[in-house]
Amino acid sequence: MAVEVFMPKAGMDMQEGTIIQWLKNVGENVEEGEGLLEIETDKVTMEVEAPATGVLLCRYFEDGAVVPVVTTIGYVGEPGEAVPDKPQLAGIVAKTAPSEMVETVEKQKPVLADETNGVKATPYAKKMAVANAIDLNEVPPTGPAGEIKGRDVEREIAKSPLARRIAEDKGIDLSAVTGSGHQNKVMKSDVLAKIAEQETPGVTAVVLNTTPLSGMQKVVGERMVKAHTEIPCVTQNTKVDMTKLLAFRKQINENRENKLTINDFIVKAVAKVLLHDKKVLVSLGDKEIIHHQDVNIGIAVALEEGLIVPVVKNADKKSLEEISETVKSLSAKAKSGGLMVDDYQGSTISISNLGMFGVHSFTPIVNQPNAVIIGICAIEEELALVDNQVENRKKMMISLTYDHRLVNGDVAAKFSLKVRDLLENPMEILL
Amino acid sequence: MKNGFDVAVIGGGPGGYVAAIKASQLGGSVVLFEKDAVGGTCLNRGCIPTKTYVKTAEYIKHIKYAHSRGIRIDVSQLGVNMVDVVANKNEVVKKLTTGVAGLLDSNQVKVIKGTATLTNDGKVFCDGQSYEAKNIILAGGSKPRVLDIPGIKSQGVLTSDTLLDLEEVPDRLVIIGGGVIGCEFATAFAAFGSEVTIVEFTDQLVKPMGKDIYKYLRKAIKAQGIKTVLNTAVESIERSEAGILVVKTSDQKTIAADKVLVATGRRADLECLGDRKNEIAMDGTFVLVDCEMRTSIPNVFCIGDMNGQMQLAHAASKMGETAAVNAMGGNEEVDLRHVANCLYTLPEAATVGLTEEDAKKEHDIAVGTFSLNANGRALASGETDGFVKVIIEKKYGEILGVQIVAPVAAEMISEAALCMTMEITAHEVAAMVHPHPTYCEAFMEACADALGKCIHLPRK
Amino acid sequence: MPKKEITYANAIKEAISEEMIRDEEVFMMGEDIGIYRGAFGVSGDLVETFGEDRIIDTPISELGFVGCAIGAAVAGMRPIVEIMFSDFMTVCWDMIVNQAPKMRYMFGGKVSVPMVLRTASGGGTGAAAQHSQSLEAMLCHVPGLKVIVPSTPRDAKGLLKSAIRDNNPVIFLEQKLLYRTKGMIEEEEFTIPIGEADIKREGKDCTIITYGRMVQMCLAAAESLEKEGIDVEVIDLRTLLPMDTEAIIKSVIKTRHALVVHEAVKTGGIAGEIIARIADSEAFYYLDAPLKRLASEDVPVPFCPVLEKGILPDEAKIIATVKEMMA
Amino acid sequence: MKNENNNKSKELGLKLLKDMYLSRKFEEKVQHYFSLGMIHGTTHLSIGEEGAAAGTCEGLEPQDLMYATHRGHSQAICKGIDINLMMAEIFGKVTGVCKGKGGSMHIADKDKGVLGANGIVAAALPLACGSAFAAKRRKQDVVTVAFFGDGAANEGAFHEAMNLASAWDLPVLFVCTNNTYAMSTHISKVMKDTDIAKRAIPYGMPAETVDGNDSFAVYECIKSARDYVVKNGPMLIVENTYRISGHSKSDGNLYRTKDEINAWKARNPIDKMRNDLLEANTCTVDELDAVDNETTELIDKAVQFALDSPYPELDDVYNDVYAL
Repeated sequence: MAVEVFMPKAGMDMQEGTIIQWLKNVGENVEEGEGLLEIETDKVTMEVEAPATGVLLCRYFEDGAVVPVVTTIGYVGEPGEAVPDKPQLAGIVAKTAPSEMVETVEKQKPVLADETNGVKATPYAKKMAVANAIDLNEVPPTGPAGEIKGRDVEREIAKSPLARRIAEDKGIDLSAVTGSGHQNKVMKSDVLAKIAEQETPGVTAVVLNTTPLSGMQKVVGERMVKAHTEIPCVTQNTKVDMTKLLAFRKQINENRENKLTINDFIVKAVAKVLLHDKKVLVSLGDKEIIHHQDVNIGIAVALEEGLIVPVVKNADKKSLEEISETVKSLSAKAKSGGLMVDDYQGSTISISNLGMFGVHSFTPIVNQPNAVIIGICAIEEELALVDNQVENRKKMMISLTYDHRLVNGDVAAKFSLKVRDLLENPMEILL
Repeated sequence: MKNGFDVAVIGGGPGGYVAAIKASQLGGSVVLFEKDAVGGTCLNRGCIPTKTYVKTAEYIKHIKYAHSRGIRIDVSQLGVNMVDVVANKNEVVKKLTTGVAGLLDSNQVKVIKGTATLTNDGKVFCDGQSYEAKNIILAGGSKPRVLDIPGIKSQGVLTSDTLLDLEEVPDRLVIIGGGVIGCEFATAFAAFGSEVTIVEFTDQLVKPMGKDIYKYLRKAIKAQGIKTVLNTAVESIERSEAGILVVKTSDQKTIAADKVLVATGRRADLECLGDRKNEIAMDGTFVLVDCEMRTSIPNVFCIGDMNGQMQLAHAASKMGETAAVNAMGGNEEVDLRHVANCLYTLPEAATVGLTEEDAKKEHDIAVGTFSLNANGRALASGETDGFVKVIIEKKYGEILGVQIVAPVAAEMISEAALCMTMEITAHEVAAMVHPHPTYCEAFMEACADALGKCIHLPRK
Repeated sequence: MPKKEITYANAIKEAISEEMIRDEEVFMMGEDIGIYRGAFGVSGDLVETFGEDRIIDTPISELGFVGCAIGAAVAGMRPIVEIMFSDFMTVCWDMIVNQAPKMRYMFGGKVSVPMVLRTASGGGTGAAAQHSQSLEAMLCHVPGLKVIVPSTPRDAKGLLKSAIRDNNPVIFLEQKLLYRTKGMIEEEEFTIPIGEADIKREGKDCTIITYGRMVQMCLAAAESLEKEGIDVEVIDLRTLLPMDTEAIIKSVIKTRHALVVHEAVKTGGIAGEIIARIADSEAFYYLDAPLKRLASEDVPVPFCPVLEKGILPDEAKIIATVKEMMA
Repeated sequence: MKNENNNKSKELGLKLLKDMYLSRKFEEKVQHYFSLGMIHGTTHLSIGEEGAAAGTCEGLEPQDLMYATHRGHSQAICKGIDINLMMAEIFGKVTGVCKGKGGSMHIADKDKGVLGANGIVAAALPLACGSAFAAKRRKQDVVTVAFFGDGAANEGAFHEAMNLASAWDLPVLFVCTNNTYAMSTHISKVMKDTDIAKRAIPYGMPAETVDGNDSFAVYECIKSARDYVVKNGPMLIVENTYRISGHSKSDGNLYRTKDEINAWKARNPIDKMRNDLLEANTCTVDELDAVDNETTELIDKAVQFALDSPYPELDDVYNDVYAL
């Protein structure tokens, strides 16, 4: 079988070679490895050896021809063997040449619109101009090289003076605010919406109005966050049958001028339980648990400007009446702003009453450094079986939230039960 | 489609005709129904007629005071010929209504005269014929509220509509209601020579404009010889055989009058609701609409006095424009926060935004005032009664409200309203150069005062 | 967190010491690093602690011992090799450029070269043209290397520990003038990831991107500029290769201005690379002034202290450039 | 006794012959496909030098490490690298021993102890010191061979590595494949004294010179040298041989005569081994031809494997720049 003679690729950069001279004529015998022709590259002159033993069957190119590499230039084989008419790419090359690995680079579209072309402006200025449909030709430049700077375009962006003042104050980038006014003019509501959006990502709500946080709101807020994040808290809800207590209270109040509230009874009941059971009167010190002697009950009072917790001191030593008076005077003081520091410091436990708002149950936030806060909920009517008779009973939830680092579940539960038992047997409260 | 329109507008007042023209400008085919004359209460029986009267009163006032400026004039015979006053008013009204009709015509709005009502099949019925429209804008306007008082229907008890046709000057005129209408008529008729008494149920006149306005107004009214009886209701009106009207008040006093004007407000004229009266959602005695002026019936809009949002002609026009845009497929909302209130007495009063009392409730405010006593133009004009008061939000200087009493308060208030709409703050106003001498300088000075940097006020 | 004060040099020594205790395969070789304690005293008493088997004095034969370190790394050890002055890297350039960073790639991922090459870099010492150069840009041009220039004792320690644990050849450029500077570091063990820039100062008006001993200078300039109402953000790249491009882009988008400061000469310096990265990123559209760089003059480092100081960026030049950009 | 020896040498002889045939035929195929433009870059053939490679590698233990030269095909093959993977590598295929990223000049396979052919003359010598350093520290029975050519002996790296290895008694075997040409430059033009073995003297290490075309002799020499090195430290072996092929494919052979080439062709290591084995009656012609034919088949298969293998994906370009 005839063997092809081809222009060899002799070097990594060789593209073509020149045939200097054939050393053999067609029909002449050649031996494998014998010089067949001389070629010249741009670097060297070299001999192409016969690829096989036989006769030179044909020569496609003659002396002086410039031939691309890997092109067949002749054949060696048995006399009379058929060969192709024309030179071609050496057989195997045509079949297996590596496909071109061309990296396709996506053409990037120019981002900036044409109208900014030809104007000397910083990229940022151009970006803002495009975003806000501002013709840079109309913008007076103030840059040191006579270029339009971001600030120059910013000046052109329609925004109400009020919106600008608020944005400056709040550090809002006005170029990022979409205007809702005439021709996208940025208005106050747009800036406020942006602020709200930044504060609560994902939600855009138009702010109707903002009211500054009062000092008290700030303090209360900070303390709540601290308590909420620091304290591993658990809430236990206990249902109390208040039917008897309500009747009892009605009876007592009948001839009284200063009516006793349900809250007074609850405070007294809690105080009474605490007289003997002080396990929940604890606080966390730096390295120790502090056990308190005094039964000082904080009563959460909601004020317009925040929450304050005046303290009924030594509640365990006070009569129901004294407690009632103390609570009344403290909340009056709280509401009129007349509380003294001493009035709201030193609590060892707290009570928060949301019963008047119909709350069924809730998780109050522990009033640090207390370990426990008792949430008092609404009294609700409930049908209950009493001595096999369906009766309408008045039931109320007590939500006891406690710092689990200081108080264990059983301690808290027992405490709740004692409070419940007292409230369900109201005579006991007074005994 | 026969009789089919893109928009049908019922009522040709300042809300309705504006809506019709706007809808037409937006490419709609529009029909407008008007039972009387186009222009509505405003042109025919309200704003414009009263302003002609007030202007006449102003002439009288100037003439009276002319001598103090060195003009030699005999005012002993000064008086009005009421027939001519009415004729003059009618001429003005006619010019304006003709103008409106021309506008409607040039905008190819089909105007149908007659009382139109809604029918259950979603069409508009008028004068025996049904009209179809993709959208309907109700602009039926209002009519004077007449209290249910014994004797209120007596002869000589008039409403603002009928008082305007009175061709004589009553010697004694009792006005029930100290609102804008009451005060404006009081001003006019006091100047014409009537002895005017205003009986007001609340503790102040034009209550919605706030205390500051009232404080000035009270003085001005008094100076014009108008009596005011506050905190007083009218219990009955009796007509004596001599034709004298006796107004009995809640404090058991009686006031004699030749004519009584009932100016106790205006209520929505719901006649055009027709068959759909029970279908449409109401807000009290007004038609309930959203801020796009849509009623509870999807393709029916309602504007102006009918929806009770703001009973002012200019507010009605704005609502009409918005309703027309939305009826034509747009999506606009009416913003009435910065619509000014004007009172055409002598001097005028005008307000926009919040009063000090209201602003205080929600904002940390600063207040600036500037009296016309210190305004060059006012001094030169001998018109120093008045002031400009600006209420701003302290932090950013946002203008929350402006109250003005001045000879041209109604003209001046637009600058304030513009500032508020454009969110121009007191800082910019104070920094802007105002021409001198003008009344408008007072606004600039008041803004500067609110910021604590007024040049023309003694240091506080 | 309890902190202690330490010099840059000792922080480096601590890192080496901790890693040598942690991993038996870690050893260090270099010229005069044993009993002499290294030309800059960095190795201290390491030779007493770990013995001459692990703190190995070499002949003055950088090509030989750096090659040796690479061979040991290929065989699985974790050599740290010290080249006394970074200028001397050029005599073993073959090892640093052709061998260490290329082997893994050429061999189809079958070998790795976990070697750290520590060397003292930079000028300011009057050591003149052959002992003062900052050649980091040349190194950053060689894929396969990682290049670190720490600016503080804490960064030096944390990054060197990461470098020793890294499975790639890491060039750790220590700045001569920083060796005696002090800073706070944790008592506890810590590492700092390679490839993360550190924002040494936050600001909103202008970003200065820098590294090495220029960091302190830029921070000082930022303090002065603050008084003039210009709030400068200073990014310490810490690792030059791979570079924390994201941190740069983010900052420039925020401040709209970027200045690069380095001690190395300007032409062909890293600043050019950083500026190119900004220019072909989204940050380009946020630029509100031309990008600027401050670098040494394009001259060999002169001996005379007046001249040497003159060619370097300094606080005044930084301030002036930032002000010019903000004009 | 003699029979045993004979058997042993027969086994060894056939193994050496097989290695040399594989190397020779491998490179002939490389040459062919390079000429066809199907192999990129450049290749440095070691035709004629197979004896040195085969003898050296056969004298080592499997765990020994080796750094090859840029003319290292035969060195890698004789160290036992998979020829299919190596051929695929040279074709730049993803199946290549270096995933197509190294090519002819950077054949490596750590599992076979081939720590890479190196494109930089003499660079391997310091690297070999490092591997030897590690082995010595770990007290392993491992010798590292650094192949280099006569040209490399003039590099600084050669001297630095020789110094380090001897100073630290590292188990490095420096093997110089002396083919007398550094590219086209004859050794006599660039060395006053061409006895490279003498260069061991100042470094205080032993040296030996051996006929690189006699793979038996090379084998014996290396075997004893390995024993010495693993116990005592470095040694230099100079294996004299000849590069029949040009330096690279673009070599016009203008610097040497055809006669010179033909003379070396006549005493090429493969023919020498065949003759030696026949003369000593160790093997029959059939046995030798069987090796010839077997290796032809193996190489054909390797070529087919390479041709059938795909090129790497462009995405792969970022892999292996860094280790995790």
